[in-house]
Amino acid sequence: MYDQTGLPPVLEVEGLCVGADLPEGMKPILQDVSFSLRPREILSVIGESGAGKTVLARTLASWLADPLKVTGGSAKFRGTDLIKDPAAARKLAGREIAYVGGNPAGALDPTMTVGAQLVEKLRAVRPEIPAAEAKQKAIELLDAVRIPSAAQRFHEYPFQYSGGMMQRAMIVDALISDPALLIADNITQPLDVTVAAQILKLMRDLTGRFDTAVLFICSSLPVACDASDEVLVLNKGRVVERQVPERLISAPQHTYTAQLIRELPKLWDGTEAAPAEERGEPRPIMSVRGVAKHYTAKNRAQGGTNVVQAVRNVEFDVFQGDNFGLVGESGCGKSSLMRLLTGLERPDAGTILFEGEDIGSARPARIRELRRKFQLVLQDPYGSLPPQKSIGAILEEPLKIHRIGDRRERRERARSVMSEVGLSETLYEELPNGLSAGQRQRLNVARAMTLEPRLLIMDETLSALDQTEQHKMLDLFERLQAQHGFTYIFISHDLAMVRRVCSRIAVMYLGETVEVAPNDRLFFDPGHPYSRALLSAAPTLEERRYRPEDCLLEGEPPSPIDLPPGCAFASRCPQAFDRCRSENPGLTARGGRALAACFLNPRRGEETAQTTPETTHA
Amino acid sequence: MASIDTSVPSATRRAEARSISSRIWRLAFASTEFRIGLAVFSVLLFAALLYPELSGIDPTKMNIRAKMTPPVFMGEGWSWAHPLGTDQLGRDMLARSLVGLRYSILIGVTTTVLMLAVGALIGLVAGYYGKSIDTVLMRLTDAQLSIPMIILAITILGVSRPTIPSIILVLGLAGWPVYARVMRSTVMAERKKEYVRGAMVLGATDFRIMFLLLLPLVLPPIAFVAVLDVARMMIFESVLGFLGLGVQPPTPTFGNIIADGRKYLLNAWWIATMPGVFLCLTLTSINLMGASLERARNKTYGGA
Amino acid sequence: MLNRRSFLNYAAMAGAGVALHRVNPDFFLGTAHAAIDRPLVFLSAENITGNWDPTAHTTLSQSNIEGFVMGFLTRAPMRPENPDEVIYELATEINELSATRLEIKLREGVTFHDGKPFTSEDVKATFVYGSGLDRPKQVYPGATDTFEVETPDDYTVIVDTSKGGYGASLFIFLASYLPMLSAKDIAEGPQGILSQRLNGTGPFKFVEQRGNDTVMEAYPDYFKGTPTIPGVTFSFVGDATTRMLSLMNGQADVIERLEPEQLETLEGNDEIKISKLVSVENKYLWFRCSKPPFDNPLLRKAAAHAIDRELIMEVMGTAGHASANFVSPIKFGYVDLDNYPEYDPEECQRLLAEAGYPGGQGLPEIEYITSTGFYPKTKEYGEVIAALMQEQGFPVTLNVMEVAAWNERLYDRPGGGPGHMVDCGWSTGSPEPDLVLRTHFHSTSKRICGIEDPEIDAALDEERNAASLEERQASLQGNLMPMLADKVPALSLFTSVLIHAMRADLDGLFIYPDGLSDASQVTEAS
Amino acid sequence: MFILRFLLRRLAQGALIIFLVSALIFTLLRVVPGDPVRLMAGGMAPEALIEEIATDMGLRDPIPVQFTRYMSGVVQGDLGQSFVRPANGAAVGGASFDDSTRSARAEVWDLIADTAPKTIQLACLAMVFALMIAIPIGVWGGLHPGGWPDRIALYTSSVFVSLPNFWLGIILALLLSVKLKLLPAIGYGGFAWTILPALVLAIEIAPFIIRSLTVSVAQIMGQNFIEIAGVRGLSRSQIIFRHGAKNAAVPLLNLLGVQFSMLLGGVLVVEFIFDYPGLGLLTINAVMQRDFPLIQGIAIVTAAAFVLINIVVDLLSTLIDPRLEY
Repeated sequence: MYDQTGLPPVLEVEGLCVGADLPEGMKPILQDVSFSLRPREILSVIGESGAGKTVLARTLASWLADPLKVTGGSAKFRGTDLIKDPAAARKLAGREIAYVGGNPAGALDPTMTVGAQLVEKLRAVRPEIPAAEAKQKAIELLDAVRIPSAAQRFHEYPFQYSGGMMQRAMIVDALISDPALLIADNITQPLDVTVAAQILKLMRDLTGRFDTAVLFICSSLPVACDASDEVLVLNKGRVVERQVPERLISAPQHTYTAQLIRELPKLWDGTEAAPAEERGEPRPIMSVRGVAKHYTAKNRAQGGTNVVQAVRNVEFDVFQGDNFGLVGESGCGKSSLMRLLTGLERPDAGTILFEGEDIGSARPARIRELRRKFQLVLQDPYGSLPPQKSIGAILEEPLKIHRIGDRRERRERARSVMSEVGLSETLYEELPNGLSAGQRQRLNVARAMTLEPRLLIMDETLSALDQTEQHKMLDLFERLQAQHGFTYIFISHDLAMVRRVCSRIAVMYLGETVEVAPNDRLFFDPGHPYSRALLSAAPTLEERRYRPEDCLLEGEPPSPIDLPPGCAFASRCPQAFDRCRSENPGLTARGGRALAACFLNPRRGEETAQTTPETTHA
Repeated sequence: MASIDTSVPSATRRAEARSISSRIWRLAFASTEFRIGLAVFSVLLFAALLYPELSGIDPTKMNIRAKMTPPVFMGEGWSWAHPLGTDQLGRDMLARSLVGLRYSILIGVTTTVLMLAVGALIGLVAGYYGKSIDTVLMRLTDAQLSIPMIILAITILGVSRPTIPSIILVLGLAGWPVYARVMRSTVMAERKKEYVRGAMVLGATDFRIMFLLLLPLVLPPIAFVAVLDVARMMIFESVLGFLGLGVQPPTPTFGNIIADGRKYLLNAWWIATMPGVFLCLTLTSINLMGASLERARNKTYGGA
Repeated sequence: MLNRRSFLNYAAMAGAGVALHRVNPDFFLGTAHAAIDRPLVFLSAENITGNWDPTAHTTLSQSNIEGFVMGFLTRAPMRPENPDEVIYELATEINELSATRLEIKLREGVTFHDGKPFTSEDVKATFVYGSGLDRPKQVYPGATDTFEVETPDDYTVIVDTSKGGYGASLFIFLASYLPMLSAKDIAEGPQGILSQRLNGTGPFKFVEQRGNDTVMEAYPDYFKGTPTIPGVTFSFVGDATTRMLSLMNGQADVIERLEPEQLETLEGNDEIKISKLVSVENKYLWFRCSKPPFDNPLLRKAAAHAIDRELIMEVMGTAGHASANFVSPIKFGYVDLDNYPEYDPEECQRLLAEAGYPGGQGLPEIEYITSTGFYPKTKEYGEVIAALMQEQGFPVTLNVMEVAAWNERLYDRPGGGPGHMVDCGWSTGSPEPDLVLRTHFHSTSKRICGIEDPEIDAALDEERNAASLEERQASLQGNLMPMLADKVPALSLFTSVLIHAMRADLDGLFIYPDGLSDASQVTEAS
Repeated sequence: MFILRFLLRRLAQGALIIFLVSALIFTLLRVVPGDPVRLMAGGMAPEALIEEIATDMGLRDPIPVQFTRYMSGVVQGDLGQSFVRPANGAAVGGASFDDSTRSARAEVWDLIADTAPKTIQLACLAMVFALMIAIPIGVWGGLHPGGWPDRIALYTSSVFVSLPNFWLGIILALLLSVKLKLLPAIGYGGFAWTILPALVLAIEIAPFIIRSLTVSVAQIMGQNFIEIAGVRGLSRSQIIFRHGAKNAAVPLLNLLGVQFSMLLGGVLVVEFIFDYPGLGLLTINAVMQRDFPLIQGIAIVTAAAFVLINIVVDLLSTLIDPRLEY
């Protein structure tokens, strides 16, 4: 694959060094980075967080902010040295060198329509193109990235786009000026697996069509291998390896790469035993029965309000000491369900029993008391900590809230949980803003732990961390569980993580639990076509049990506003038949304590979920 | 964003276990601007508190035969006895300005604190609870905002002899809605953030979240802006004096001095100008400190 | 012919200490000076009433407007060097036929602005209407039923005062202050056309009231010839500084009620000249005599002795004229009273002790109400008076109010008016002293001080009923005025000086002691 | 369609606000001392006459009765008649007790309608000047947070806010009108008369705009889409003037809406100083004369103006930034 085009390279990086100019001296970030890139080539850059991937991307996009400075080397774009001639580099930026970031949400001016900004950008870098033509090109490209009814969407505002659509729009923004080089910095990280897979596919199509070279920055090895022609491994600011994916996996040259591959969670690898369910007398700590929640949203177009069915027919039990997984894509109702489980909101129907008490109908004061026993660890390591409070104060806050202990006792407790989660006690008076994402999540966990709860709900707690950090956190969770007997609910979109830690897993789609099954059963014998689609899209280096071509369908889930009458998945299901479109299958036992909501499963009698053995304890 | 790869673990630059607020103060104090501001402000404050008493010069003592003596070096007939000259009744301008500063700071600060307190409370509640509580409170705010201040002033101050408390009340009443609005929109934005949800999950009551979590967070920037209002309120007080609704003589507030001295601007420019100079000095010194403090906060809290 | 002697006597008294500007009377027809080509802008410190009937108000600014629009039988410039000068305007001759009969010959060929010729009918109607007891500005010596007016022909008027028992000569003094109204207008009564516009024989025609501007234009048929300026715009501008700035930047031609400091500023300005004159207005400190503590004359006197009027004069500067009586020096009967209370702390302390409040101990809180924004420097000298009284032990608090609140509290009411001392001036467009003295100190009227004292009542009646001017003067100066100085129901602080400033190139503007001006001869000096 | 519903809702709320404000002011004005009849009839009028006039005018009825009568007039567009002003509109002093001879009293509505346009002209010009002063300073300060431009913005606003408007008015009039003879200062005779008062007003409001702009511009310039716009190939001027300015406009608009009542307070003094025949001068005179119907009328009209301005502000804000909830 290398050199296959025979064209001269677009980008030649030679001995590039970048450092951070700090008061205490120059701290090297990138050291002696060299590589070249040819048209139509996709080069992945991989490495753990802090390896300098983003700094590399930004250096090439002329977007280095203080205190970062290039300290040596060159980066030639078609012969122009971007380092020596910053003015020329800035002229190229946006025109020949396009950059797409990993945070599409804030990337466009919220007060202008997406279309207008695409046209604006194109005409900024290529003023010779008339407005009408620019508009036409933008719509064509929006269409090319499979944004539905692109001509209409052209006139919509960024906030009207979903995350996946925004990311695609940003790709359009980058490609609209026909750049020779596209720098894609972590573009799939915030996306759901099915969407990410679509985007990757799209990117490959487009490079072929426009002769674009792509520098693909990525923190997930499977995604990188999937996406690119070659992979560049960056470790502590140095290039340690450059290989085609197959060779990289089969014969990693560098120890770091080897470790990366080793630590990669496997979905179907039987060598590591999946966590087994508690046997014997399982006692549910939390039982969810027929829970539903809807929201009303204003309809801007026609006036009036729409009813959004965020959560419907959710059923499951979580057993004492268990690790329960709740998976699904964004918009599937996981977050709404989390708010219900934690008593932040009350369900419209159904019951949520925590140790036999209904959270859904308890008095607010009682819920506050119960909160000592179940705690939530939030997803965003940055937004979930109160700003401007010291770490010590954050940890003591729950104790103050529940009026536990005196000043000294609280301080001791805070220090002890800090050491338990692996935070240095010297950080007690510090602000969290100096902490890394992993440290912050430790802090979050520590905060949840101070009250010594029975149940911890982890809402995407690990999804913002890189693979190495995730690994360490999971070890921490295991240790804590062993020490304190916690029960965990992991809400996640990361199948690999769930596969590693959870004993039972519920799959949600459009507000419903479509499948609840033990770990092995779900991965080896999923009972719902949607589960199979998820598995097919999961990033992995293994050979897939489910081929995306068979399971993965184009498009996004239907809007939860006007749900079809039958099975919600029917519109995307390759196996859907008439009954699916008229009747909702409901969770049905399929033996081995597994349930699925699909008519394709052989019925064992007419048992419904409510009468399965696991629920009889409730 | 991801480029924060460069961030240095705080453990390496940590000051020995010192509370965050004291660190902010130290950082602010390290800046020259803060020190200049503090020096000017302290001089003004001490002068205002002590000079009239220590010097034994009675700011209400008239000496009509020495009226409109210019400040030193500023024209004919100046004397060191009256460094800033005398007013239209021969009273010492320095003593009057300093006592006036005392009253004006009292009026300006108390009024601003009053409107900040009322506005912040209403804005906080409206922004936190939203929905119908918000609608009711904000329409109430609009109603208050749409009543011209002068009409409130004549009704409230017309009832009785205008006193400093009643003037503070009038000005405070007229000013709070602005803060309610700012507060509400800030709280609404903060309310949606994860950490608020986090606090709820920990079992914090609404009261605790509003007053112990959100308030300390959103108040400082608003309070920083409010410094301008302290000055504005001092000036407003002079408008009341101008309309005959000000603090009664012989109490020398800036408002009285400016409103009375205005007539003599062409003969004795210093009478109406001195309060403005003192006002500007006070305000600039507070602003210098406020800005340094704000910068120190931003630096400490990482720009957030 | 006019009894020159009596007029002279009166005029000499009235003209004392008055400084005036006046051009050569022939000047109005002069063509030596180029006419200015835009209306004269006159800025007034006082607003007008909504009623144009000249007999319905005592508002100086409105009288000023009348000075432009209305005609008068005579005008008395009262120049110190020629105090007895009388300029005949609508009258051509005034003859005392007897002590109670006065003959006035009128100018022929004069027409009102509405076209109606001016005749003896109009004079009669004006005299009868203007002396009506229901007229707020009742300017005649007695009510309508105390005199008769005969009109032997269109240009002769005979006033007979035998019914009223006072001398007809009183009408001579009033002739200069009396705007002549049209009999046709008067016939419609007080609710009629009279209240809606001015209609006179003067040099300027009333055009309209446009917001705060009274617009007047030159009356081409003015009997002395067409005025040399096209019109006069008379505007109310409440703020003294604003008025001065207007004059300085050339937007205004004449401004009034200058404060002494403004005078200082303007005196150095070559483009501006000043007119100062003692007015008919005195400024008083009124005591509430019907309620404690100032129902006690001793305390009133003590307070009067506590006040150093020289200090107040220092504050007033050129805007005040020292006087020691209850009326202005240009009013009939004025004399510097020997027993007028002077600043005397010892006497004050003695009186306080005599009243039972040695050193002021035991006195209740005394509220001193004054206004701001209307009269010059009230707040300033209010502070001085408060400080002076406090020095003597009076627990005085000063309450400075905006004009409306002050005005509402000003007058006496059953049980005594609000506060204990009030600052107010009193000005009437006539040299008649009773318009002040009787109005304020007779128990049937007692506007502000609320005094009820039979001795004062008797003294007031005595001077009014005096048979001749000389007798009346003797009664005023020998009985009433010293009595008032002894009982001090109010303390007259000083007499206001009206200060006008105008463009230096503006010649010919004459200003009368009550503030009325005559712009008919205004020209611009070349 | 959407705008229509929004307008309907806001106008209904606005009507409620105006009703509340009217009720409040109506009540307040009737408990405040200063009998308007005393002022109408003049100080010398006897008590009996005062009572008679007051009863005739319905001023001795219970307040709710008076209010109902008044509001039913207001609904029909009748704000009543001035207590003291004649139909010719002059500001008058109370000197006559013979009220029966007053010529026809002025309609409050006419008085307001005559003066309001001049005030609107003044306010708009003041706003233009204020923006002309504040935008360069404020934006420049916002583009360099913590730097010198930021400090200059801070000091400028400190100085401006310390200048009392009546002091500044005199100084500017002396300088620009008396000394340099550039502009007329007093009264109103055309557009040129508006410039000086507008300048004084502008300096009064400018510090608040400067402060708001520095803060919001700094905040917006720190946002992701601005940062990334350069990488996308947009020029600096495009970034600042199209995206930065547009986003900063929303908080600015809101500030202007809120500062409306402050502007009115400033207009009052400035119009008085410059004898500018607008609503402010009318208000001062009405207050001085206790002309209750006029004060009420002005209060209602300004409250209505406030409501309308804020509806416009909100509408414009949503047009600029469609994320804002209608």
